[in-house]
Amino acid sequence: MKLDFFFQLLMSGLTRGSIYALIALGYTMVYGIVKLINFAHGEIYMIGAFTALIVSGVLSMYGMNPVFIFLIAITAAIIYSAAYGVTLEKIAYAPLRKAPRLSALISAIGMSMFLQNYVLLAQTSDFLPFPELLPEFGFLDPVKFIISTNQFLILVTTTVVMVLLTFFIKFSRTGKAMRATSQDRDMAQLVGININKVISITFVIGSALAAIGGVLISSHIGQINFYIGFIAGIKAFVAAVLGGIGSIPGAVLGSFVLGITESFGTGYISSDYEDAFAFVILIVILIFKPSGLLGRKVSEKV
Amino acid sequence: MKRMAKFFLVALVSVAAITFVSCGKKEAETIKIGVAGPHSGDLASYGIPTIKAAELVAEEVNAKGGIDGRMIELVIEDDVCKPEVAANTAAKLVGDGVVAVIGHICSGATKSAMGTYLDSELLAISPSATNPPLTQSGDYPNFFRTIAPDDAQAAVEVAFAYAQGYKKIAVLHDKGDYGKGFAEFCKAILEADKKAEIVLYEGITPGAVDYTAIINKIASSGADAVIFGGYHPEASKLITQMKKKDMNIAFLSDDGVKDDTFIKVAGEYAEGVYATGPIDTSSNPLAIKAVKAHQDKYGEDPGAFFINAYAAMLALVNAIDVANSTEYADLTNALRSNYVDTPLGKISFDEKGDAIGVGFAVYQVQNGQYVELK
Amino acid sequence: MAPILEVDNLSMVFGGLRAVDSLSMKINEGEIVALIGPNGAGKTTFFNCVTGVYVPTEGDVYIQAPGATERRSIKGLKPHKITEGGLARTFQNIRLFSNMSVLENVMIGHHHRLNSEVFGAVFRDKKTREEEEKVVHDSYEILKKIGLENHVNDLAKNLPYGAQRRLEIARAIGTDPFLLLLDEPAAGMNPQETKDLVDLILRIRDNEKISVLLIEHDMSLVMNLSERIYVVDYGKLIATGTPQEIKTNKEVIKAYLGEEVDA
Amino acid sequence: MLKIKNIETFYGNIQALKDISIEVKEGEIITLIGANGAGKSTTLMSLSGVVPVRSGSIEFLGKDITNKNPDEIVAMGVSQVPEGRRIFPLLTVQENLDMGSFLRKDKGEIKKDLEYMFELFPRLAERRTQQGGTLSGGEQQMLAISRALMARPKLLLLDEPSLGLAPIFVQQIFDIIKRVNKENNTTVFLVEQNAYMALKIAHRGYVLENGRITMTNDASVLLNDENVKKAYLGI
Amino acid sequence: MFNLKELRKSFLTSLWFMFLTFPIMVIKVNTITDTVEWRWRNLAFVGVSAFILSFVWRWALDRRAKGGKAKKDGIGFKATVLAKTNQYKLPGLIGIGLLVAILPFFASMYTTSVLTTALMYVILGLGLNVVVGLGGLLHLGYAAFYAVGAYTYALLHYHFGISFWVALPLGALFSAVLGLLIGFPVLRLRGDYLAIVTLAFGEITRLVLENWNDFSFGPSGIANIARPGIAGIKMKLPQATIFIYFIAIAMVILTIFLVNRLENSRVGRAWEAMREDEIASQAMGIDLTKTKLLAFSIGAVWAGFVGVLFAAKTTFINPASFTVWESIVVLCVVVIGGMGSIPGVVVGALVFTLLPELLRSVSEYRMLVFGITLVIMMIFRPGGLIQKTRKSYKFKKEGDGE
Repeated sequence: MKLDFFFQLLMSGLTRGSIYALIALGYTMVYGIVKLINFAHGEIYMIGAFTALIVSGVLSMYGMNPVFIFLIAITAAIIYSAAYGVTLEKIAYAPLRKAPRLSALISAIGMSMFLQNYVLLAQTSDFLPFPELLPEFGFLDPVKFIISTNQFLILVTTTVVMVLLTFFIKFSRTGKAMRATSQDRDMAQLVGININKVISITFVIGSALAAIGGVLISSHIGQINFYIGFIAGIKAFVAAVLGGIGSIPGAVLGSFVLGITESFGTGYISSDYEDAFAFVILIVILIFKPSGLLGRKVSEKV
Repeated sequence: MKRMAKFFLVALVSVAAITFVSCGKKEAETIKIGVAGPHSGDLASYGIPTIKAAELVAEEVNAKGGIDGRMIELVIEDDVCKPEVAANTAAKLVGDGVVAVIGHICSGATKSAMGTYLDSELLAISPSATNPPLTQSGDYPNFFRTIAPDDAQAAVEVAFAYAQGYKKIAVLHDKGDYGKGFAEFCKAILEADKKAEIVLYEGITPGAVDYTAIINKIASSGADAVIFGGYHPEASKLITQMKKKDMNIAFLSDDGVKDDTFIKVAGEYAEGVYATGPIDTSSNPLAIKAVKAHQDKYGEDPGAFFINAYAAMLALVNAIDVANSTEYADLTNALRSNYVDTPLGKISFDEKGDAIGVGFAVYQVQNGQYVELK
Repeated sequence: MAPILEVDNLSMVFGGLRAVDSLSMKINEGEIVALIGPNGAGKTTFFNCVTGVYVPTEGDVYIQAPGATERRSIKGLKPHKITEGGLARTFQNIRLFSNMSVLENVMIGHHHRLNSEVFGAVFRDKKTREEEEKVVHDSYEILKKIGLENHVNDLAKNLPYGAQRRLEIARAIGTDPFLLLLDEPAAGMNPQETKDLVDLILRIRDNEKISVLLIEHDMSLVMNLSERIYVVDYGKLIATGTPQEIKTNKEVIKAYLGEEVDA
Repeated sequence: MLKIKNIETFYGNIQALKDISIEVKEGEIITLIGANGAGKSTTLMSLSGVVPVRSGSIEFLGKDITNKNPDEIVAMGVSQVPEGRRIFPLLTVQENLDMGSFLRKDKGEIKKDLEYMFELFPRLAERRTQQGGTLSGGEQQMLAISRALMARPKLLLLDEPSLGLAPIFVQQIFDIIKRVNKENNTTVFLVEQNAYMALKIAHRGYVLENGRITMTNDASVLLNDENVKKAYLGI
Repeated sequence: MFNLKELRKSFLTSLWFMFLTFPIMVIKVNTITDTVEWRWRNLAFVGVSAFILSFVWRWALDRRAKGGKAKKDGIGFKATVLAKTNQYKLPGLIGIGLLVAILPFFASMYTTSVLTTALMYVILGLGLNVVVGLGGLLHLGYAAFYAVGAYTYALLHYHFGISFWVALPLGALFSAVLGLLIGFPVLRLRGDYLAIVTLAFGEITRLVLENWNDFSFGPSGIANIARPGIAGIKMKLPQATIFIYFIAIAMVILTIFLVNRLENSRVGRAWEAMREDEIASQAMGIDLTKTKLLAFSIGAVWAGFVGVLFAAKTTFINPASFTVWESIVVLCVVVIGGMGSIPGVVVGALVFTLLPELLRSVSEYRMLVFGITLVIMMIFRPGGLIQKTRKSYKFKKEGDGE
C-alpha cells in the first residue's frame, strides 16, 4: 500500500509535470529568441482549450464520431492558438523589440489582461464542462490504481511531442536558424535568416504546444473557464525559470521537478501549501543555482 | 512648467468627473434601494441574479403604484467581491442616499461594507453571506440575511454524516473564505462530538491543473466519506476524478455545490452526491411566481441566490410598508417584528439578524436532479 | 620604498583553463606601468583578479598605500572594499552610469568617502549638506581637470565616445585612489584623442600623484607613456622591462609583434 | 556594382550618416577609414539592411536594395563580417559555417566550399566540432570570415577585421582578404580603423568623419596624403 | 495614405482578425445547457473595426518610427529645464494644495473614499519606485509587504487593542524586516529571475496568511478593525472618511518629501548607479549588498504604512486583497507613470485608480480597455506619462552651467 501510494504520487507528479512542460516550453522558446517573458502565454493555452471546447461543442451537436471530434478539435486548437500567438507577437511585442525589457513585460501583462477579459466577455465567466475527448480504455488491475488512462495519454503525448521538438531544434534548418537567432539576433540577420519569420515560427510552435497542453488537461480535468491560463501560466513560468529560462531541456526538467515536488508535497505533507511548495523549491534552487538547473551561467564580460 | 500644468489639469479633471458622477440628481420622491455584489469579474454569476431579483420585485411594486405612492429606485453597484472595493461601493451607496442595501454577496466584502453602513445607519440584507460572525458577533446590528449561516449548515451536514454511519471522514475545502469557513465548522463539530474520526483535513488549490495527488491521498486515508467545503467547479473536478478512479466514497458538500450547474458539469459522475442547501421551497407559490417572472423577463432560469435575494427584497419592501418610514430604527424594528411571505416561506428575523424559518436540508443527486432527503 | 601594489604568483583557473598563470608584479609609487599581450592573453582577467571581480585561485595581492607602514592583502575582498583601499579602475567596454549626468557619475566615485546614510538623506543635517556641497565641488574640479566641465549636466550616454572614455577616468579619480588601473583607455580613439590621453595620464600622475597600471594595444601610447612594461602570453609573464628592452626582446617579438611591420 | 547615393541614417534623433555616397566596382577592394564613432559600422549595417535608411538609395547590381530585409540582401550576394566577429557561441564551428550557407540549396557546392574554407584556415578544420564560443579571438575572426564566404558573396563587407587582434594575426587576416579577392574575384568593402594596413591592400579608399565622407581617392594617393597621414597614420 | 496598397493591407488585416476571432466571438457554446448561439453580427463588427483600426495602427507606428521630429515640436509633457519653473511651481502647488484641502468638504463620501484609495496607490507606487525605478530591481511581490502592514495592525488591534498610530510605525518596521529577509536570498539574482523569485515570495506570504488559521484567521479574514481616531474621540463615518483622507494626504506629502530627499542623496545616487551597472558601481566603491537590502527595506516601509492605513480604512482584511495582481497593479502604476519620476508615479497612480472608477458605467469592459491601454502605452509612450528629469547643477564661474 505504501509503495502504491508512492507510485501514484509519482505518476500524478509526472502528469502535472508534462502539462507544465508543454506550457513551459513556449515560455522558454520565446524567451530564448526574443528575451521576453511572454506573460500572456498562459492565455494562449486558455484560448486553445476554449477553441477545442467550442469546436467540439458544435460538432457534437451533429453527432459526430468522438475520435473525429477529438482530432478536429485539437487541430483547431493548435491552429487558433498559433494564430493568436503570432498576432500577439505582431501587435504587442514586435513594436517593442528595441525597448527596455520592462516595457515588453508590461505590454505582455496588458495582453494577458486583455485576452482574459476578451474571452470572459465574448464567452462566459462560468466554468464550462469540457467534453471528454480523450478515449478511455481500461488498464489491468494493478496498473489501474497507479495511473489512469488519461494520465497515461498525457504522458505519452507529451513525451512524443518533446522528442519531436528536440529533433526539430537540433537538426532541422529552421531549428538551427532558431538557435542562431537566440544566440545573436543581428548576426543571424547577416547570414540571411529572416528573423521575423523565425520569431513567428517560435510563437507558432510555443503556442501550438500550449494548445496541446490546454486540450489534454481540460479533457482530463473536465471543465474550463477564462482564468485557467493565468494559474497554469504562472506555474509553467516557474517551471521554466527553475530549469533555466531559455533552455529547452531545462524547461522540461524544471517542469518535472515542479510537478513531482507538488505531488509529493501534497501527498506526504499537505495540499494546503501546494503552491507554496512550488515557490519554495524555486527559491531554494535559484539561491544555489542562480540561473536555474540547466540555465547557462551568463557571466557578464567585464 | 507645462508639465506641472498638465499634472494639475489631469488631477482636476479626474476629481471633477468623479464628483459629477457621484452627485446625481436628488429626487426625494423615490425610495432608493442599493443592490451590491459582484457584477463583473469571475464571481459575477453569483451577483447578477440578485440584481434581477431586485428588479423584478421593484417592477412589481412600482407597477402597483409603489409604496405609499413612492416609487422604488434601484442603485446598483459592483463590488467585484473584493473588500477594498466594497468599502468604496458602500460609501457610494451611502452617498447616493439609499435607505437600505440588498447585498453584499461575498462575506468578506460584506464585512468591509457593513462598518460603513452601521455608521451611516443603514441596514443591509444579504441573500448569500453565510459567515456566522456577521450575525453572531453582535458587531453588525444592521445586518440581516435570508440564508442560514455556515455553522448551521455544517451542523446539518455532520448530523447527516453520522446518520449515514460514516466513521472516517476526510474534510476538504477550497481555501476560500466560504469553503474553508464551512470546513472549519464541520471539523470543530466532528472533533467535539468524537463520533467519527477526521482522517484528513486539507485545502485543495483551485485552478490546479491536476487533482490526482489529493485524490490518491483521500484513497489512502481510508475515508468512507468526504465533506467538501467550497463551490461547484472544484467539487465537480474532484468528484469526476474520484469516480474515474472507481473510488466509491460518499461525497458530501455544501450549498455552493447545491447548484444545478454542478450536475450539468459533472454529468453522470454527480449521481449520488449529497449537498446541503436551503430547505426546498420550490413548491412555494411565491417561488414559482418569482421563477416564472424571471423566465418571462430574461428567458432563462434564474441563477444562484435568486430566491434568497427575492425574499430579501420582499422583506425589505414589506418593512418599509409596515413601518411607513425609511428610517433605520423603524426598518430594523419592522424586520424583526413582522413575518412576511416570501419564496422561502414565512420569514422574520431574529435579534441577531438571521432569518427565522430558513433552514437547511440535505439533498442528493438522483437521476440528474437534486432531491431533498427527508 | 615599498611597492604600492605587489602581486605574488597570481593564478586564475576557469574550468581547466589557466587564464592567468602565476603572474607576479610590483608597482612603485609614481610609476606608469603597462601590461601588454595578445588578445586573450589574460590581461583583463588579471585586472579583474586584482580589483575583486574574481577571486584568484592561487597567489596573493598586497597593497601598501603611500605613507602607510604595512602592506595588506586584498585577496578575496569585495570590489568595493578594494576601491576603498585605494585602487580604482576603468573598463575595456565602457561602463558608465549612462542615464545619470556626467557630474553624478563622478559623484558616485566619491561614494565610499562619504558618510551620510538614510538619516542624513532625510534630515539633511548640516554635516550632510556640507558633505554634499563638497562632493559637488570636488567632482566639478575633477571634471575641469579632465576637460569635461562643459558637459556637467549631460547624460553620460549622450557624450561622444572619447569623452566617455575620459569620464570613466574622471569617475575613477573620484574614488581618490593611489593607483589607477586603465583597461584599454585608448581603444577606439583617433590619433589626436590618443595624444590628448597621453597628456592626461601624465597630468594625473604628476598633479594628482596617482600611479597608473594600464592595458593597451596601441603601441605608440604604451611606448611613449610607460616606464616599465609587463608582457604576458597565455597567462604567463614572458618579459618585463623598459620600453626599449621590450622592443628588442626576441621572445616578445615572436609572440606578440609578429614580423616587423614596416610602418 | 554597388552604388550608395546620398544616404542618411538616424538612431532615434541622432543623425549617424549624412549624405553618404560610395561606389564600388566589381573586383575591387575599397576601404572606408575613419575614427571610432565616425559612422563606419553604421554604413555597413545600413548596407546590409539591419539599420533603416531614412533617405537616399542603395543600388546593388542595378537593383534597388534600400531598406530591403537583411535576408533578401544576403540572398543577392552581400555578406558581412561584423565588428566583434559575432560567432554563434553555442553552435559548433561546423554549424557556424552551415549558417553561413543558410540561404544556399546547392549541397554539393556547399561541401566544396567547406573544404576550401578548411584549406584557407586549417585551424578551423581541427576545431570543427568545438563550440564557437571556445575559440580564441583570432580563430573566431577566421571563422567569421569563412562563415561569410560560405554564402559565396559577390560583395564581402568586412568591419574592422583587425580589431583586438595581435599584429601577427592582423597580417594573416589581411593576406587572406587579398587572396579571397584575387582567387574568387570577390569584391571587398573593408572598414578599418587601422588605416595604414587597410590602404595598403585596398584599391581605393574613402575617409569618413563625423558621418560625412570628407575625402576619396586611390588608396596609394590617400596613403601619401598629408592630412590622412596626420590624422590616421599617426605620422 | 489611402492608396490601393494600404487598402489591401487593411483588407487582409480585417480578414485575418475575422478568422482569428471567429470561434470565440461568433460561436457561443454553452456545454451546460447544450446550446449553440451564432453571433454573426460580431463578425461584421470585428471586420469593420479591424479594417479601420489597422489604418490608425499603421499611421501611429509610422509616426513613431519618424519619432524625434514629431515629438519635439508637437505636444508632450517634456520640460527640459527644471530650475526655471520655480516661479510657477509655488502658485501651482498652492493651487493644488487648496483644492486638495477643501475637496472632501464638498465632495461626497464616496469621492473622498475613492480619492483615499488613489492616494494609497500613490504611496505604494512611490515606495515601489524606490525599488524598481531607482534601484532597478524588478519586484513582483510588493503586495506581501502591504499585507504585512495590514496584518500587523489588524492582529495587534485584535489581540491587544493597539491603536492605529502605534501600529503605523510597527507595520512599517515589520514590513522593512520582511524586506530584509526577502532581500538576502535574492542578492545574487537579476532581472527576470529576481522578478519570479519576488513573485514567489509574495505568493508564499499570501499562502501562509490563507492557510495558517491560528495566526491569521485564514481566508475569512479579520473584521472590525478600528478606524484611526485622535485622543480617543470616536468619529462618525463621514468625519472618519475625511480624517483618513487627510492622513493619506499627509502621508503622500511626507512620502514625496522623503523619496525626493533620498533620491538626491548619497543613498539615492548609489541606487541609481546600481540600476545602471552593478559591476561598475561596485568598482566605484558601492557596497552592493547593503545598497540592495536598503532599497528592498526602504521600499517595504511605505508598503507597510499603506497596509496599516488600508486595514484602518476598509476595517476588514483578508488574504484575497494581496494577490499577485495587486503587485502587478502597483508595478504598472510605476511604469505607466514614469519610472523614477515622482510626479510621474503620482499621476500614474491617480490615473490607474480613478480611471476604473470613471469607467464604472462600462465596468464590464474596464479590464479589457485597461489591458489594451497598457500595451498601447508601452508602444507609444514607453517612458511613462511623465518622464524623469534629472536635477541640473549650476556652477557660478561657468556663466551658463549648461
